[in-house]
Amino acid sequence: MRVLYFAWVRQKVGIAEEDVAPPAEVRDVATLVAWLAARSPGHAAAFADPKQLRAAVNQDFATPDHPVAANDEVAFFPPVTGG
Amino acid sequence: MRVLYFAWVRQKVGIAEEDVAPPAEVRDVATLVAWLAARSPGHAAAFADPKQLRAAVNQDFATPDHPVAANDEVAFFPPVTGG
Amino acid sequence: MAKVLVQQAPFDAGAETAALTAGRTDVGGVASFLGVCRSDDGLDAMVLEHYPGMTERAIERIAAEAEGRWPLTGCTVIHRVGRILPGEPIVLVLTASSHRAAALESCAFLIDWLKTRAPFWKREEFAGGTERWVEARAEDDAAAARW
Amino acid sequence: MAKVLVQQAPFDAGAETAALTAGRTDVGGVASFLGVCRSDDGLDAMVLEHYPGMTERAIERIAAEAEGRWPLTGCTVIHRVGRILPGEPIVLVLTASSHRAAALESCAFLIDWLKTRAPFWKREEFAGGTERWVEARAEDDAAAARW
Repeated sequence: MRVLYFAWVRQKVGIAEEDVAPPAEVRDVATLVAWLAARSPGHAAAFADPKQLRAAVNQDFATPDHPVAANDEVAFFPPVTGG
Repeated sequence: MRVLYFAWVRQKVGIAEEDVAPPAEVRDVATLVAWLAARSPGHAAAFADPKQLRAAVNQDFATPDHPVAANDEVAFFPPVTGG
Repeated sequence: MAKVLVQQAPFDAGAETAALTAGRTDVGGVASFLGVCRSDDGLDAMVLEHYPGMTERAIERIAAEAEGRWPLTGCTVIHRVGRILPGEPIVLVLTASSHRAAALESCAFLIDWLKTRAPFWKREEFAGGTERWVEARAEDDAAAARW
Repeated sequence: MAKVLVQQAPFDAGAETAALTAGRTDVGGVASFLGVCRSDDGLDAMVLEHYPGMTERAIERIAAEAEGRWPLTGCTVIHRVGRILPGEPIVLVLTASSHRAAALESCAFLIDWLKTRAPFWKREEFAGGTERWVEARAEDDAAAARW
């Protein structure tokens, strides 16, 4: 599974992307967040308040209950501020 | 009093402007319309249906009850269609 | 204070837009509306007549109304008169503001009011020499009455 | 089908507008919104980050939504990324239609949805080296929810 980070999420995690192989109990965005948060202090800081985070699965915005699978591209970022 | 005509009102009257000296009973836009309509067949055609006409007195839109006086510039035209 | 021009000549929308932002850093957005001559029903040309003097005065008032209702950093209205061919621009409305909603709303307001409160009249010329005065549309009155 | 570009380079709003009317006579109006970088609070520069791939996809979807809701003859969205200085343009939305209301409304819709549904993030750089990520604004969500 490819995980991407943007904006301050990227800065806190300390990397822009990584390949991960979460265990079988990681089935959706919410359980992936909990699993990623345990990977490093940077991850923990980035994922400390899930309400501040938004996610995309395979480049579509996704809610916490959206399923994730081994070949997915999953991204985490703050609410968008373009335009 | 200077009277100006625009668009199809000008075409029907046959002239773009004229100086007129209406009698004292012409006190407002409505009575001016009635008086002008009697000046020629062209005027009569132009003023046949006052509901199709709009007026301005001294370059401000004016309603039929708007007063008119000797030194005024009064214009008659169809509803505007710019933009 | 808005820039208002009534002219036969074409205008340069890009240069007018640049003029609203040049040398300042408080403009967050510029909204614009460019009205273009369509060739419905085999139109050959559109001839725009106006009431010189009153036209500029009316547009300046409409622009002042917009500047009173929204916090604008700039406003430009250019309306062409005379003979205009299909595909050519007729009118340009530009509004600049620190905030996008003010720019967007005031731009829509200006074109709606211009359509119903500025003394212009359009005559359509068709192939074969026929012509027709454009009639005012109830939906334009409704659009103007929204504001 | 909208023209969507995400790029570092500046764009030419005049040329993009001309492209929407070139060679056709069914366009009655072109509405546009140009978003410009303000220098609030002593801003030195704005740095725009995005999600390559998803960004274009998201904008194309928003544009397709606009084209489904309004009868547009053309639609162009250009959003810059990278470092942008105060006074420089950030985003251009252009909509063309036979009817002005369709152009004006769809333009406002597009910029409202772009602000809340396209993966861009703004970082502000201030004199002295401090920086700050721009926070999403509740009023932008409200503006987007109108449509």
